[in-house]
Amino acid sequence: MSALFGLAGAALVGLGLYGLIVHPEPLRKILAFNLLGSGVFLLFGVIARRGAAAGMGADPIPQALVITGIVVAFAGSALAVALLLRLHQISGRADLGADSAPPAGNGPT
Amino acid sequence: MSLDVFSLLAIAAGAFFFLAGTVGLLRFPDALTRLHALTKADNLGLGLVVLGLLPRVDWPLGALKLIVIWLVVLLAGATVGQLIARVARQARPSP
Amino acid sequence: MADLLLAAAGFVLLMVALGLVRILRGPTVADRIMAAQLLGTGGIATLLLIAAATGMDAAIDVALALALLAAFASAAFAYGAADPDDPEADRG
Amino acid sequence: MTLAFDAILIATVLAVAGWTIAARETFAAVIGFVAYGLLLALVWVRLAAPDVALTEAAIGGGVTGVLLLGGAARLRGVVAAPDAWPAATLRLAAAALSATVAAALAAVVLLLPDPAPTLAPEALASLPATGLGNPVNGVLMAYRALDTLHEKVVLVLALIGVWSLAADRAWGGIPGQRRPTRRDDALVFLARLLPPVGIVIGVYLLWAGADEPGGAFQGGALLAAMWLLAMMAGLVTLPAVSSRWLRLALVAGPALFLAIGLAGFVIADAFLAYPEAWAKPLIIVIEIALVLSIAATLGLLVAGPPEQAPPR
Repeated sequence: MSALFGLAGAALVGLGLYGLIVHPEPLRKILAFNLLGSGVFLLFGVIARRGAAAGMGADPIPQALVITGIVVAFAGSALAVALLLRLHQISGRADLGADSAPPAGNGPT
Repeated sequence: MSLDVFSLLAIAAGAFFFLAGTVGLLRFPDALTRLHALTKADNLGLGLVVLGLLPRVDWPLGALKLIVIWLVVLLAGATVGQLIARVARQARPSP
Repeated sequence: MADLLLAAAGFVLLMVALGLVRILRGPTVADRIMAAQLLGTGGIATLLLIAAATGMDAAIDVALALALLAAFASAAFAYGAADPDDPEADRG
Repeated sequence: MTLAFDAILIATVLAVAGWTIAARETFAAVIGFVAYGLLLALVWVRLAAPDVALTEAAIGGGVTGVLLLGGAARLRGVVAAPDAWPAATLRLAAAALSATVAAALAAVVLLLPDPAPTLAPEALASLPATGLGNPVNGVLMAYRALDTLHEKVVLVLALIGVWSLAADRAWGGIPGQRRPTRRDDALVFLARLLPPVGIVIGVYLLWAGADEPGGAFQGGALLAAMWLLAMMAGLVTLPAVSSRWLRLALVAGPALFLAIGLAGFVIADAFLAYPEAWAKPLIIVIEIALVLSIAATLGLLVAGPPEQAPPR
């Protein structure tokens, strides 16, 4: 039964990875990265569920790992968004385009 | 036993309102009418589900939680409906 | 009884899923904002029905948190969407 | 019957996840992401992990959603040039790579032993030593206390990183832009209605976390969400980040955690060890301090770097 959720987790990792590689907008990359992360957490959750024992519905150790992971993923995302907004503020750009592109000195529109 | 029947009837009625809400979402022509379908029907549906589950949770804490959930959803839903309606009115089809 | 409750949960979830697909497609921003509102009612009903069907009381606490967060998210969406195109968006 | 339910749930989650990747507008994608986070709470409940469900709903859906939403609102109108999209061949290669990774993970899921090796009996056996009734919280606060402490430090470090992005003139100033305060009566009403309820529920989650699902993270994230709501409505203004009490609130939790951990050398046998009779009260004191610090840190991480000059 838990295998179904495991397969969903694997699919989410694939979806997130695709978005992370292909999307040109950094904000969408951050979003895709969070999607990828939640897929990984789901795999942990399936392993925890399969470790149900001693009257518990699931192994608490992977659950604790996932809770820590969710918080740290949020901290990383917050830093990434702040960096992106600062980049936009300074250069008027919000992409990670080629380095050869001249920095827009005239500021944003 | 009669409590079970009561629960089932209330929950079935609640499920019917969720059906009505979704049909409204799918069939109504614009955002304001869809909002109407969503906020009215689904709040009622949730209320009926809560009513049906009340005899099945432990008293008093579980029942209190259920009632708080419904009150929060009802009050917040009414307010959020206002906010969404304003967005719907001022922003016509999205860019 | 548990099976019937679970069936009801599945039915409500299906309704939520259909509504969600419809709403996310738009066409207006206002349609999309309703997604959180939809999960705030239908998602909670599903969760409560599962809690009753599986005897997992903790799911009621999750529903409680979900009620608050769905309202919070809807308000944040409306706040973000109503934002007029800030002319001074960059220089504060 | 459970199979049918799980199948509907998973299909919905995957459809919404696909939408957040495929949506053309960023704002729409972020809405999809929040819906996805709230749906994941249902998935975690099905995986018998209500603690994770609470965390995912509060942090994954709520707070991260508002963070991305703020970013999307600030970057409105900034659209990637069509030529910024990778060429079709590259996209195909990326799709193939992603599919391969997903397939490998799927194979791992199917091949791993079921039931899996578990530490649940050990966790349960050492639970009485902590005096707690919730095994997940027992693991977080005792067995893996060092990781939990690290995580708090990571949150503070991330906040320092965000603050360090401030422009020179806003150094030590007030986070976020000054918005013209359009008073929105409905929003103000909601911001007066919801936070009192939210604070009670946040404190309840912290309190119940000792014996039932919940705890400092979940309670703190709910409190942060309520704080952000009041900020949006203009009911509260943020303090300057140079404010002393603000900084005290930010470090109070981790500092107390560390102090009690160091005291463990003396009063128990090791770093972050609790003497048996005192374990539960100590853990609860730590959690109360942590919940305040977590709420403040999460809220400020969403608010972003200082952008208004400090009042002087």
